[in-house]
Amino acid sequence: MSRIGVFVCHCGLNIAKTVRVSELAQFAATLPDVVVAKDYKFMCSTPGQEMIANDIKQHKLDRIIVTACSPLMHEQTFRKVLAASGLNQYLLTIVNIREQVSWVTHDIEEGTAKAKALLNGAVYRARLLAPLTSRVIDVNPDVMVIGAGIAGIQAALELANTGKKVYLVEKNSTIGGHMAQFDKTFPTLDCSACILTPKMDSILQHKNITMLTSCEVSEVKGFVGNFDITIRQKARYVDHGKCNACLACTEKCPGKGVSEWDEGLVKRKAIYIPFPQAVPQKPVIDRDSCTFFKKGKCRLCEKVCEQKAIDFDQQDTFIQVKAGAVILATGYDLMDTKPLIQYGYGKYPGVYNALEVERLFNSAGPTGGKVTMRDGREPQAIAVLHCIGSRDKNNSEHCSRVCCMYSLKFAHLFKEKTSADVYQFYIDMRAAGKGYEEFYNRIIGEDVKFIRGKGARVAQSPDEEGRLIVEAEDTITGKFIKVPVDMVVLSPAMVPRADSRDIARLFNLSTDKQGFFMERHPKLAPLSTMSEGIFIAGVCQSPKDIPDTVAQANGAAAEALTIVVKDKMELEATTAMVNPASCCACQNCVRVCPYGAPFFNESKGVSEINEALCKGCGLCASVCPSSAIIARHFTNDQVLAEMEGLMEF
Amino acid sequence: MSFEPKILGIACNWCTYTGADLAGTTRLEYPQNLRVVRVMCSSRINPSFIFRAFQLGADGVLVGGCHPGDCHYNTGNLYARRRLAVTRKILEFAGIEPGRFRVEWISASEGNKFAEVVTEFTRQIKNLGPQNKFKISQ
Amino acid sequence: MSQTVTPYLEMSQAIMEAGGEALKKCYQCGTCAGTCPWTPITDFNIRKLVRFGQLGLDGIEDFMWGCSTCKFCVDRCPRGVEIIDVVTAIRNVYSGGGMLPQSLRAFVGSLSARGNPWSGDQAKRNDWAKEKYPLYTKDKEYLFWSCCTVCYDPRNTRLAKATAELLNQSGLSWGLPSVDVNCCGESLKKVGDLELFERLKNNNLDYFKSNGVSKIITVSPHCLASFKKDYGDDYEVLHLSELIARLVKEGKLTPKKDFGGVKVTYHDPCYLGRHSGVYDAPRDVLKSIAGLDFVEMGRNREQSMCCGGGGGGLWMEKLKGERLSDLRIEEALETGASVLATACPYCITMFEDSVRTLNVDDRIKIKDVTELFLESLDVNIEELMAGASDLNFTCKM
Amino acid sequence: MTSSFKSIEENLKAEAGKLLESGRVEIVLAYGRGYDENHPMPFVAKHPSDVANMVFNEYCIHNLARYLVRYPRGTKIAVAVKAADCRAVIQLIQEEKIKRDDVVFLGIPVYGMKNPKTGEIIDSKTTCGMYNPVLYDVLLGEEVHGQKIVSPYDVLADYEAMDKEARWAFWKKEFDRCIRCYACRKACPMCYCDPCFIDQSKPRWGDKSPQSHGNLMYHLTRFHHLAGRCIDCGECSRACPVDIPLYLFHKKVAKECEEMFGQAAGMSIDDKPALVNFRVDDSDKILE
Repeated sequence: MSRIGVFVCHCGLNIAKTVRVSELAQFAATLPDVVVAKDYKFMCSTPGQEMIANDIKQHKLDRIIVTACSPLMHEQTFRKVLAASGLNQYLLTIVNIREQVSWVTHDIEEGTAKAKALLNGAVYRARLLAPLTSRVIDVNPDVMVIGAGIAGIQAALELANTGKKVYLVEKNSTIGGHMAQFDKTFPTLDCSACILTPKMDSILQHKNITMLTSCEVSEVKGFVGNFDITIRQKARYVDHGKCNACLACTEKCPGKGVSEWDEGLVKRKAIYIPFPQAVPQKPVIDRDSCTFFKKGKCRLCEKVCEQKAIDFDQQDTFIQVKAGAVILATGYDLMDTKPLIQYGYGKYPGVYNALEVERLFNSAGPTGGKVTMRDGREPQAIAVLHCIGSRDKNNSEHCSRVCCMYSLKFAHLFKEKTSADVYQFYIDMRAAGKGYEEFYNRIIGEDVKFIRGKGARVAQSPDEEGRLIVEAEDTITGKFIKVPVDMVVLSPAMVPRADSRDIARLFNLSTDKQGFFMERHPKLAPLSTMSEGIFIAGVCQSPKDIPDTVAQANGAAAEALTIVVKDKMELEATTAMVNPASCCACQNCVRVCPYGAPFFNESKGVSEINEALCKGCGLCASVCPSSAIIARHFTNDQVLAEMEGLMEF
Repeated sequence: MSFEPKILGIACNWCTYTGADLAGTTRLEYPQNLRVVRVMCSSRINPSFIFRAFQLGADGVLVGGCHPGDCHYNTGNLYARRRLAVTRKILEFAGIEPGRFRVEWISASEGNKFAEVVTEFTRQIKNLGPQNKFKISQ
Repeated sequence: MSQTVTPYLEMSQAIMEAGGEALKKCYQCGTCAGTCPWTPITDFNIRKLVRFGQLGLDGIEDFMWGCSTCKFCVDRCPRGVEIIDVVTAIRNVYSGGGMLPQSLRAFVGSLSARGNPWSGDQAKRNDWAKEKYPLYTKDKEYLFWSCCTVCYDPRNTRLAKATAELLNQSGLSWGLPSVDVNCCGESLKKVGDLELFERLKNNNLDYFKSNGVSKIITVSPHCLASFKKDYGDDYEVLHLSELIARLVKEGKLTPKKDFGGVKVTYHDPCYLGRHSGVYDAPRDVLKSIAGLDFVEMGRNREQSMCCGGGGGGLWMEKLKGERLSDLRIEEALETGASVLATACPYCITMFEDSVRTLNVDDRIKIKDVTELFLESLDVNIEELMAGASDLNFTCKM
Repeated sequence: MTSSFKSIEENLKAEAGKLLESGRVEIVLAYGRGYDENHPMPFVAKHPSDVANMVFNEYCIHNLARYLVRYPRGTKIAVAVKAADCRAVIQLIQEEKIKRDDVVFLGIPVYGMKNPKTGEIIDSKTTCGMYNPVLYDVLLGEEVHGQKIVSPYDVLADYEAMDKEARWAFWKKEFDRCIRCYACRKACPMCYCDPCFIDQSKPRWGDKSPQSHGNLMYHLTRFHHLAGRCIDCGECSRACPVDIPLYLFHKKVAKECEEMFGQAAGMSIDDKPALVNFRVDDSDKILE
């Protein structure tokens, strides 16, 4: 016989508006084994919690049912109340009558009836709840940060400064990410390299940070506190241990490859560093453009290298890394605007996308900072087209947040570096950050022409050779406007990395429609995810500017710290166990478990479950024909009892 | 009084249950015939739960899980897809209208899909009328 | 017109109830007006029209007739607003109050009295066929839906005859509809008279049902789009060019005559291309003809320029310099082509007009893909086409 | 009949004798004399001398695979297997209940077996309808070819065509007659769970007494437990004292599994049982 306490919450009016809470409490009192049935305005408030604690002691309750909001909201809160009053925290059931009843109906009859049915089910289930002790495991103190753009760099530094060991994994041959490609940053027009390279350098110098460039994650095992991650170190054909970065090899190399760093605007050598301040400042060889790999001869760089650091038969290697928490900061790509044929990107040489223009401005870029077009001319008239692919049902429905601001920055830089007229085709000028509106006013002051109308088409000018015509509707005058320009800059949508879905699958995250990682809660937990111990920061979660990215990076570092700062960790106790008496050795459980928790004990002839690896999904319990596996807290009889209770009314 | 069906919902905690909560926070309305049991993964659902649900008098059973590839436990729902498909075929061959048992993949961000599915499924069950084949009459 | 306006929300509510529901999704970004081929050459502005619809402002009547429903804006709208439905709804709400322009009054009157827009005698619908071709009966596989324009308009009866002849040559079992069918109503619906459209539609549906029609071939993309979108989805509807392309590929029809290098360019009718997604079939048919030197215009396929005939445009007066068909003819001439091929009777009519008003009819001929294909089958054209003329009704000569 | 029952019996005895003498196997599972000629019984030979009372005729319908799991793991066993029985052994190997090299397959190609109860010829209406064993170490007769191949699922046609109410009435009548003697479970080589789920009380999946909803839960869950594993040998139906046509339901589930997962039970030892396996691109259609 159990002594059940039922506590019904009004949640102010949220529940009480469409569920007769006091009637519900009286109904609860009539159910068998219910000793105490009360309703109160705010169960999750301190007086509410104290009421439960007192009733437990006073009435010696051994099961608690809280009928309030979703268990995903306050199950932990009430578990702590039980633990504090000496009752095992798993002897608790939450009945969700807010999100799934009162908020989804206006009919108080319907709401109350459904609440009664749910409560009845909970009472059936509560009777069969068993006390569980959650297990404690040790936590690996290190943290892994994936992606070394400004978000990854910032998070790695914050963590390393607290004394924690950080593994910073970067797919590219240098850290820095897209920010290192920019010349200036809005709104302060700080030189991007000036504020970023010191941080990149402190990453290089920091004793707690292991930098793993040209690396990708290939496999993830384990769970929060004990991740076991396999990193694939791609072959660089240069032994960075020996290389002293004299870069003699890069002068001699005849190989010609398209420079990804300069967005394909210029060629680069086969053995190269992406940009002068690259960290590590040691070259890598690109197989596809190296004449040795292509035709089997050359090896000039090897001859020139005094350190004998060139090694053509280097293979990909795998590094095993253990970590207690992981921060994903994989950043973004710009949408490929070639499919939008109306803008002629890829067809007309005068059409550029934003990152290409960033490289044009950059003094380490292909044109040394001079704004010259692909055919060498300096543009006299430039049009910047906003919202290309963004805010567009047919491409990316989201607003990419930063294009208005960097388009304004472009306008300023064009005005500063050329004598060109600059036109901005925009829908809404979104300048909502600190100092952003002031920056917008400053740009207006610099005589930039703003046309409120989305760019509709870019066509070749029929009469002037090599010039383009931007067609749009100036919605303010309602006139169809054709603006002859030399250069068109597209501000494309920010979209997640092409492989963001594979990384999400590796770390067990879900993504939204576009492929941005899904946070645990959009407002209250934007940096954590549904997977314990995996955190996200920066644009991989959704488009944002550098200040927000840095803030998120610090936040993610703090959240990761909450895990690795403790050396022990309490794990959910709702794992599974095998009742050897009923096990018929069919080994179904061993075959299905995604975590390899069950194993077959040959000597005893039965299966057993390694509870450290078990995550409590219950798959083995449902494939076990003789129901020998008990999925704690969701056992067969608990689920069957709850179903019976739900169907009784 | 028109026939008000009793529908049992079994929802996976990470996706469909969270989606149901989202339907609540965005104040979408849907009929209240559904009573939801929360399990950690759609793969926790033992086929015998479904047979027992119909025996307990459920007029319809709705199972909700994560989209294939989204499962919090990697492959849970991929096994569940096969097991629940076989359950469906057994129910159908035994004589239960196929419309009474339905499996839907609803992710944590698809609050509106959850509301639509529940509304449409409730209407479908109302048309099929009460289920008294498996039902154990007390 | 005073500069002060007050929102008249009952009007915008009426527009939304008449099918313009999507206008509330529009955030006035101007892409539609920037894309619309009419904005550069007329004072019509689709974004402004939707804006007036959003707030029910008066003064909307002046420019609600400029749209030829070419669907360019719908394809590009970042909010996915079904702009054509909004235009149709606005016209429905306002044309109720006698706001119909003068030139459309005859068009609507003829449709409601005679079931065709050309004031042709209903009984004479099949006279172009001179009893040479079979009527549709239950046992036949295909119904060749002869659009009113190819039945009554002398220039376009050539299309009807060419199609009929091709169907015979292909050996398919087909038949013509009887005279008690009427116009598919596509243009009528876009002009806004939804009630009359329903009546015409139901009359046709009764004919289809009582005769067990399942497969329909249309020569006009307007009938094609209307049957596919508004007539329910239990009919398999094909445009003639799709059927010919398939027959050529299956080897049932093979062009014989060599055209000796005549340069031909192709204009994608909006209702065949953007509305129905058929781009390649007509091109395959043209390219299957030996000696036909095919050349594409600058604005082709999804970016094809509208001829101006849609949405009632065929029956409306356009000032000189405000006619898209003129611009399209100039674009065709630039390719050096001597034949402008297309696949829609409306486009044929508009282009035949423009070719004469620009008096370049000696430098470029207007041909339907069907006519060209028939010529390549060395059928005796003159004898077949006796009675048809080069000029159509609306010719100004 | 290419090789007569007699010649198969001779070969069986010879092979069994050789295996026992060489010590290659500890026991041989075959058929022995029953209380009369028409009712042979499963027979276990441990010494070469036992081979004498082995017998083989058209009534040896038992599926000897079910005895393999009753010996301690690792015992070397030779087993006489007809076409269906051989698939059962393969399925047991797939489920790692026995190891391939612990078993010697004595394959028997055969047709024209008779059901001892009714005397009718057993054909693809109540079994998988295969003539030759899928896998064997020794073949005790010539392979049977040229026989009419009838799909084992044709018999389902008119049951599938039945409307739902009629089919429910049919199965309710059948399941109500079940007396819960569990002979079907005993006869089935795949049912090696001890205790079976229906025998348990925590949770009580179904009533123990033989009335409709307890029977329903038992049979439906068993059909699910055998999905993708049942090799359609028909033993359960032949063993049923009240003749419930269980083979129909098993055939239907086997047919659906084959269609949905593209894999029949027990056809190859490297297959993985269908319901403990998945394909990422299993189509969602199977759920509609």
